[in-house]
Amino acid sequence: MTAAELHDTKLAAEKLFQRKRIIGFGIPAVIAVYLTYIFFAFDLPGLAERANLDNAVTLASDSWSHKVHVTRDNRSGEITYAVEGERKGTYPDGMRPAWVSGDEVTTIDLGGDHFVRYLPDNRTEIDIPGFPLITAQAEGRLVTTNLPDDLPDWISATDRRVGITTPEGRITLTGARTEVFNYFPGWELFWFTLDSPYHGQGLGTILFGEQLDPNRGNIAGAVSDWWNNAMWRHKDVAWAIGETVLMAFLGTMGGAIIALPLAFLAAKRFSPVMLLRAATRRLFDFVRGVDALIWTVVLARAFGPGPLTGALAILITDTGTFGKIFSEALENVDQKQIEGVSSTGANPLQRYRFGVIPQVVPVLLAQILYFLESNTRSATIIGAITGGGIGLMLTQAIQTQKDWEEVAYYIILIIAMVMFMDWFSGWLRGKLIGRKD
Amino acid sequence: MLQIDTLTKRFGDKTAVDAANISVNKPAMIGIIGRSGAGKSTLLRMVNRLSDATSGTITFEGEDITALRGAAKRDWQSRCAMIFQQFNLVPRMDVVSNVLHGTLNKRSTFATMFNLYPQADIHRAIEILDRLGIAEQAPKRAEALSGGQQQRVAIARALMQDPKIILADEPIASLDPMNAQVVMQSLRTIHEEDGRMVIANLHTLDTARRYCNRVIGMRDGRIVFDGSPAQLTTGVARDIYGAGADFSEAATSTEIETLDRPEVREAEAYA
Amino acid sequence: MLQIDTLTKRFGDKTAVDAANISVNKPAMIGIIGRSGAGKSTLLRMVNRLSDATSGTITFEGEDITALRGAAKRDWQSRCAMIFQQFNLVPRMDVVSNVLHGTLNKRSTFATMFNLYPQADIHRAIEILDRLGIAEQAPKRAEALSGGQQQRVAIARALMQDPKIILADEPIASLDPMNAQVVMQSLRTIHEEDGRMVIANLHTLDTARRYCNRVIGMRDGRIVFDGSPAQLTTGVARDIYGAGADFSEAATSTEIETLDRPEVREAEAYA
Amino acid sequence: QEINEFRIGILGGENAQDRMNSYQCLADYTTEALGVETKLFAPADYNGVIQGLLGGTIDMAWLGASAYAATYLQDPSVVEPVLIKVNVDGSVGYHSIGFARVDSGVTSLDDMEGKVFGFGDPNSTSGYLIPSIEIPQYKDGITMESGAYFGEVRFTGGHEQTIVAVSNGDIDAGVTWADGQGNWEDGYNSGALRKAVDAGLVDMNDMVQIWKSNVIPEGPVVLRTALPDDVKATMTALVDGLHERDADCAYGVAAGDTLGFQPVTHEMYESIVAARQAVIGN
Amino acid sequence: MTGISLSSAAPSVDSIQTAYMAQVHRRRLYGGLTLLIFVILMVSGFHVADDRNAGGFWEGLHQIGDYPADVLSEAWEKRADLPALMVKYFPALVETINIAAVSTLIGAIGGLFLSLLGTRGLAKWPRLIPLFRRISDVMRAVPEIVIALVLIFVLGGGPVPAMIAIAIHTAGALAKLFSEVSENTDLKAVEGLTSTGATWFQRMLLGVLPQVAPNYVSYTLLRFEINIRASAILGFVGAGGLGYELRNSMAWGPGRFDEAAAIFILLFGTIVFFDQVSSRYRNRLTEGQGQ
Ligand SMILES: Nc1ncnc2c1ncn2[C@@H]1O[C@H](COP(=O)(O)OP(=O)(O)OP(=O)(O)O)[C@@H](O)[C@H]1O
Ligand SMILES: Nc1ncnc2c1ncn2[C@@H]1O[C@H](COP(=O)(O)OP(=O)(O)OP(=O)(O)O)[C@@H](O)[C@H]1O
Ligand SMILES: [Mg+2]
Ligand SMILES: [Mg+2]
Repeated sequence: MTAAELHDTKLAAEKLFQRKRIIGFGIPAVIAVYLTYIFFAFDLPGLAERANLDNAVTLASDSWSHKVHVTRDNRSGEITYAVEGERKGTYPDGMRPAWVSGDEVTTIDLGGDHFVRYLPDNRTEIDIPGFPLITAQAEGRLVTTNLPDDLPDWISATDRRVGITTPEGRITLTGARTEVFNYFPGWELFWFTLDSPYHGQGLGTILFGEQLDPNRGNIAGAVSDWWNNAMWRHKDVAWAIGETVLMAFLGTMGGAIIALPLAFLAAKRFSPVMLLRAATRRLFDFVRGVDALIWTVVLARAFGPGPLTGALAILITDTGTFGKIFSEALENVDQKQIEGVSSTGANPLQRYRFGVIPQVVPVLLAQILYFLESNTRSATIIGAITGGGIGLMLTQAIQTQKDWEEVAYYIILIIAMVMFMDWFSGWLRGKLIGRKD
Repeated sequence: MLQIDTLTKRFGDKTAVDAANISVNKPAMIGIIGRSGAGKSTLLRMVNRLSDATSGTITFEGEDITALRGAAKRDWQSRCAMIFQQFNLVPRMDVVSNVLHGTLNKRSTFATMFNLYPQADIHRAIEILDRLGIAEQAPKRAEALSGGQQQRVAIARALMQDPKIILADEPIASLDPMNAQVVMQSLRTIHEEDGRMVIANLHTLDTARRYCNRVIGMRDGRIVFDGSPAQLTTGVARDIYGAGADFSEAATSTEIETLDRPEVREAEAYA
Repeated sequence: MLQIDTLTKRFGDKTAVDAANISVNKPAMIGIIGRSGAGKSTLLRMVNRLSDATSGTITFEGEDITALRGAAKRDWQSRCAMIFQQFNLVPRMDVVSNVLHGTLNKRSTFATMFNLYPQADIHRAIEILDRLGIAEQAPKRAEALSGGQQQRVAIARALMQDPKIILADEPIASLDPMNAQVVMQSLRTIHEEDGRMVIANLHTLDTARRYCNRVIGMRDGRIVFDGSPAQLTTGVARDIYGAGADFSEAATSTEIETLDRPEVREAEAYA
Repeated sequence: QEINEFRIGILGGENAQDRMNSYQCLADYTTEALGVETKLFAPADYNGVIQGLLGGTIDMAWLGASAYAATYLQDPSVVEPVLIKVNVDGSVGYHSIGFARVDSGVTSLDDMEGKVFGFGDPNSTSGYLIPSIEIPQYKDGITMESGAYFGEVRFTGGHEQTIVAVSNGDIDAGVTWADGQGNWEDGYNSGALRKAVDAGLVDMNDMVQIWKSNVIPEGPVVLRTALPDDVKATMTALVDGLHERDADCAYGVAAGDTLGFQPVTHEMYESIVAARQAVIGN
Repeated sequence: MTGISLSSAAPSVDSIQTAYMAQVHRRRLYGGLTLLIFVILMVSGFHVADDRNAGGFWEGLHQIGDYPADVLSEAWEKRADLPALMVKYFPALVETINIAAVSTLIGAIGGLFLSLLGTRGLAKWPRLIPLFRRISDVMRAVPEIVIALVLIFVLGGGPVPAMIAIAIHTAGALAKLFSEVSENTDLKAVEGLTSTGATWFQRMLLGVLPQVAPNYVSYTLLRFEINIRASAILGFVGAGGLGYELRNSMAWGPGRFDEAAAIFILLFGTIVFFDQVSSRYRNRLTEGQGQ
C-alpha cells in the first residue's frame, strides 16, 4: 500500500470511529433524555414525599408476625382476648393467653418489663421502664391521664384518645374501649383455631398420642380442623388456587383446540382463498388486541362472575395468539415431507395428518405449554377483576390492608403456583417433545 | 406399457419439459441424465402426478394418466411410487410408520388418522425393511438414521405401495459413495427380482451406465438421447451436458470402485 | 527471561500437562509439536493465564506469573498476546475495532464503551494491518474475511498489544496451505524484525522445522524433546507422535512446496 | 317455573373471603328454605354485581343506593327492591363523610382549593354520587371537575383505598361512609372508618372531619324480577326474619348491629335515581 | 440380495416384528390413555368451572353480545363526541405507554445483567450462577399485580408502582430468553478478548453484545408489546394510565359508555399498532441471520 493510500485508509478509519462514537453516545443520550422526562412526568421527586415508610414497616413486620388484642369494653367492663382482634380468633370463655394474669386487677405482661394493668372502674396503669408510671381513667367520652404536656413522639394523646406505641406492643385508650396489642412472631392459628382440640398440640401427640376428641380419630379430626380453619381458610385457598389453574388450563387448551383448524385458514400454504385468509388473520388480530382483561369485562354480563368467565376470556385471547403462532408455524412447514406422503396417493386429510401435523406438533406443544404457565399469571390478574380465585383473594387482602400475614401467605402460594406450573410445563414438554429439538 | 407423448410443462415463460416422448414396452431400469435444470425432476413429478402437465399425455397400460382426478389420481400414485433426493420421510415418526405410509391409499382415512394399521401390514413392512437390510432400525425415528438408511426407508415405503413403477429423483445425490452404491444396488435388485419398472434421475454418467439398461438424456427440457448405456459415448455425454472439450467423465463420478463394473444386462430391453 | 518450572495441569484424573520445564533466555521462535491431546494448548493457555496451573510456576523476567491476580493478571495478558486456531475475533465487528481490542487493557472501560480510542492508536492499527498486507480490509466486518485474512487480523491484534511474547495455538490448523504459509511467514517476520518471542503450537513437523529455531515435543502432557530443528530426526518424531514404523512425515505436512525450505537460522539460539 | 340454584352477590367492603364467611349462614338458610343449592359470589367491585344482576346470573344482592340506581337505569325491569336495613336507632340512612389528615392543615372544604380530592368507587353512593352532588352546593365555584376548584379529582377504587390514600397523603381529602353515630375518635359506630380503626390502620387523632352529607338512604336488598313469585316471597321473609332467627348471622350479613330489615319499594330511591341520572347521564 | 444384506448376525425378522408389535400396542395404550386423561380433564374441568360460575355457559351464550351492543349503540349515538373524548384521554394513553416503555427499558437492562451473570462461560462469578438463575426464576414467577398492589400500598398510587412491578417481571422474563441466546454465543471471541487482558465488562460489551444484540432487541420489542397490555391492566387496580380511566367509565355504565368506547378505541389501536410495528421490525432483525 502506498503512503497516500495508507493515509486515506487512516482517514477512513477515523471517520468510521467518529460515526461509532456518535452512535455510542447518541443511544445512551436518547435514553438519558427519555428517563429525565419520565423522572418528571412520573413525579419521582414527589414520590419520596408520598412514599410511606411506616406502611413499609407495617407490611414487613406484619407479614411474619401477629398480634393478640386484649380489649376492655369500658361500658360493660368485659375483657376479650382475640388473635388479630377477629371474631374467629377470639379466645373461648374462660380461656386467656398465659401472659395475662390476675382477677380483680388484670395484668398484661408485654415483655421487656412493660406491664399494662386494667384496674376496676375503667382505670388503667401503664408501666414502661424509663418512663413514669402512666395512669388513665376513662369517663364517658373522655380519657384523663397523668401524662405531662411535652410528650415523646411514641405517645399521641388528646382528651379523647391516647395512643402509645412501644417496641413491645401498642396501647390505645378511648372513652369506649381500652385496648392492648401484643405482638408475636409467626402466623398464629395457622394450623388450628383456638376452638379446635388440636390447638397447641404437637405433631407427635396428634399422630401417636391419645385421642383428643372423643368423636373423631386424631388424624382425621386434625386434618378436618386444619382444612376448615376459619382463620386461614385453607380449604378456600386451595379452591381458589385450583380455580386459577383451572382458568389457565381451560383457557389455554380450549384456545389451542379452536385455533388449530382456524390457523389452517390463515396460512398461505393451506388456504388458497385470499379473502378468507385475510379475514381469519384480522379476526386473530382483533381478539388478541382486545386483551383478556376486556374480554373478562365483556363476558361478565353474559356469564356472571366465576372461573368460567375468566377461562373464556383467556380462551378468546389465546385463540388469537395461538392462531397467529400456529399459522406462522404452518407456513414454515417443510414441503418435502408433505410431498413424500402425497406421492403415495394419500388423500388431503392423510396429507395433513402425516405430512403436516408431525412437523408442527412440537412447535405447537411447546407454545401451548409455555402459555399454560404464563396464563396462570394472567388468570391471577383476571381473577382479581372478575373470575375469583387466588387473585381476588390477594387483591382484596391487600386492599383491606389488615392481614399482611395473609397477603404474604397468598403471595408465597402464588409464586409457588406459577413456579410449579413453569416446572410442570417444562417437564411435560420434555416428556412429549423430547428434551432437545 | 408406459407411453409418454409430447409431454410439456411450462412455468410461466420457462419450458421445463418440452414435448417429451418416451415409450417403454416392458419393465426396464431407466436412467435419466442431464445437467441441473434440464427438466428431469419435472418430468418425473408429472408421471407421479405431483404436478400437472401443461400439455401432452402419459398412458399406462392403456389408461390415460394425465386425465385422472381425485381418488383415481391418488390410486395411480399408489401404483407409481416415488423416491426423492432428500428422502422426504416424516423425520419424527418411526421407521415402520414411515414405511406404512405406503399403504395410506388402500386404508380407510379414519383408521390411518389414529395410526391403526393391520398387523399384516406391519409385518410386511418389517419384512421389506429386512430385505433392505435395515430391519433393526424399525422402531427408531427416521431422523435418527444415516442418509443411506433413510433412503432405504424411502425405498421400503415405495415397495410397500407394491407399485408397478418406481420413480426415483436423484436418489443418491445426497449420499456418500458407499451409501450411494447400496441404494442403487437395492433399486437394481428390486427391478431384477420383482420385475418392477424403475425410472431414476441420475446426475452422474457412470451410475447410469452401471445400473441401467436404458439411458435417456435431457437437455433444456428436451430429450436429446435415448439408448443403451453402450451407446452413451463421451461425445454424446458432452452433448447432453453441453460441456466443452474439457469435459471429463470422472468429474461427475461418485463411484468408489470404478473398475469393478458389472455387465449391463438386458441392454436390449428397451424398445 | 521465561522460566517454566514443573508446571502441571490436571483436569480431574487426567493430567493434561505433567511437570513441564522450559527455560528461554533470549527471544526465540519456538515450535511445540505433539499429537492431539498432548497438552500443547493447555500449556499455552496457562502461560497466557487463560487457565490456572494446578502446580508449578511460570516466571517472566523475575516476575512470578502464576501468582498474578485481577488487574495484574490482565496486565500480564496484555504483555503476552495469544493467537488462536479459530482466530477468536469478534465476527460482527469491523477489522480495525478488532485490532484495537489489543489496547483494551490500557484503556478504561468507559472509553471502550464509547469507542474513544486515541487517534494515534487508530493510526497504528492501520499501520500494523498494512504491515500484514490487509490494510484495505480495515473497514470490513471480520466475519467477511477469509480465514487467512482473519488470522492476520488476529496477529495484528496481538501486535497492537505490543507484547513481549506472542503465543500461537495452532495458528494455521484451520487454514489452507497457501494461507498457512502467509501466516507463518508473518509470525517469523515479527520474530525477526521486532525481536519478540514467539511460541507456536504446531501440529505438523515440517512447519516447525521450517520456521522455528527451537522445537519442543510433547507427548501425553510430558515434554519429551527439546532441541534444534536439526536434532529432530524421524526417529525422534516417531517417538513424539507415538507412531509405528509406518510413520511418514508427509502425513503431517501442510506445506505447498516442500522443496523450497529456507535455511534454519539461529538454530543454536536456545539455551 | 323452577329454579335449580340460587345465587347471592355480595358487594365489596371487606376481604372477599370474610364476606363469603359472613354470608355463609344466610346461604345455608336459603338452601334449607328453597331446597336448591345456594352459591355466593363476591366480585371485585360494585360493577361486578350490577352486571351479574343485569345478565341474570345473580338472583339476590344487597346493593348500595347508587348501585341500585345504576341497575335500574340500565334496565328498570330486571330487579325489584324488597328490604332495607334498619339502624339501631331506627333510622334507615347513613352519611358520606369528608375527611383529611390533621397535619395537612385542611379543616373544611374551603381549604381544599387546588388540592387533591378522592372519591371511592364510581358506583358508590356515599363514595361518589352524593358528595358529587352535595359538595358543589357547599359554596359557589366548587365543581367536581379535575383542575377547576380542586387541583385533581381522583377515584381510589373503594372506601378502604380512600382511607389509606388520605392517611398516606396520596390525596389531601376523601369521602367515605359512616353511620354518623357515636364518636369521631372511634371512627363512629359503624362504617368504613370504624373498620379501619378496628384494624389498626388509622389513628382517628390524626384525622379531621371536613364535611358531612345529608342522610343517605341505605341501599336495598334486591331480588331479580324474573324469579318465581314463591321464591321471592320465601327469600323476602327469610331475610326479613333473619335478625330474630339468628342475630349473629344478621350481624354478619348487615355488617354491624341493626334492628333487622324492613320492606321498601322503588319510590324510596327515586331521588337517588334522578341524582345518578343527573350526574352520570343516561 | 448381495452386498447390501447386512442383517446376518442381527435379530431375526420374527423377533423384530414381535418387539415392534409390542411397541405399537404400548404406544396405542399410552396414546389412548393420554387422550382419555386429557378429555376427562377438559370435560370435568369445564363442568367444575361451569358449576362454580354464577351464570352457566349454555344459558349465557346467547347474551354474549348484550354488553358490547349496549356500549356500541351508545357510542354510535354519541359518535360525534368520540374524537374529543379521545383527545381528552390521550394523556392517559401516553402515561400507559410510558409505563410500558420505561419498565421495558429497565427490565431489559436488568435482564441483560441477570442473563450474563447466569450463563455458563460468561458469568463473572461462576459459583453464583445458580443464585442468579433462581433470582430470575422468582422475578419471572411473580405476577405484576402482586408487586404493584404492595407498592401502591407503600408508595401510593400512580405510575411508579406499576413501572417497578412490570420492570421486575420483565427482567426475570427477559433474563430467561436472553440466557437462551447467550448460551449459544460463540465463546471464541470472548476468549480472544480475555487473552488481551480485557476486563469482564469489556468482554461482555465487545465480545458478547455484538453477537446477541439482534436477538435481544427482538425479544425486548416483543416484551414491550406485552408490557403495554400489562400496564393497561395494572391501571385497573389503581396504577394510573388508561386502565384506570377505562375501569371507571365501564363502572359508570350507560351515560359514559361513549367514554368507555373512546378509551377502548385508543387502547385497542395502540396495542394493534405496536404489535404490527414491532413484529415487522422483529422480522427484519432476525431474518438477516440465517443459521
Ligand atoms: N415450481 C417451479 N416454478 C418455476 N420454475 C420451475 C419450477 N420447478 C422447476 N422449475 C424450472 O424448471 C426447470 C427444470 O427444473 P427441474 O427441477 O425439472 O430440473 P432438474 O433437471 O431436475 O434439475 P436438478 O438436477 O437441479 O434437480 C428449471 O429451469 C427450473 O428452474
Ligand atoms: N477443560 C478441560 N477439561 C477436561 N479436560 C481437558 C480440558 N482441556 C483439555 N483437557 C484434556 O487435556 C488433555 C490435553 O489437551 P490439550 O487441548 O492441551 O491438547 P493439545 O495438545 O492442544 O491437543 P489438540 O491438538 O487436539 O489441540 C486432553 O486429553 C484433553 O482432553
Ligand atoms: Mg431435480
Ligand atoms: Mg490444542
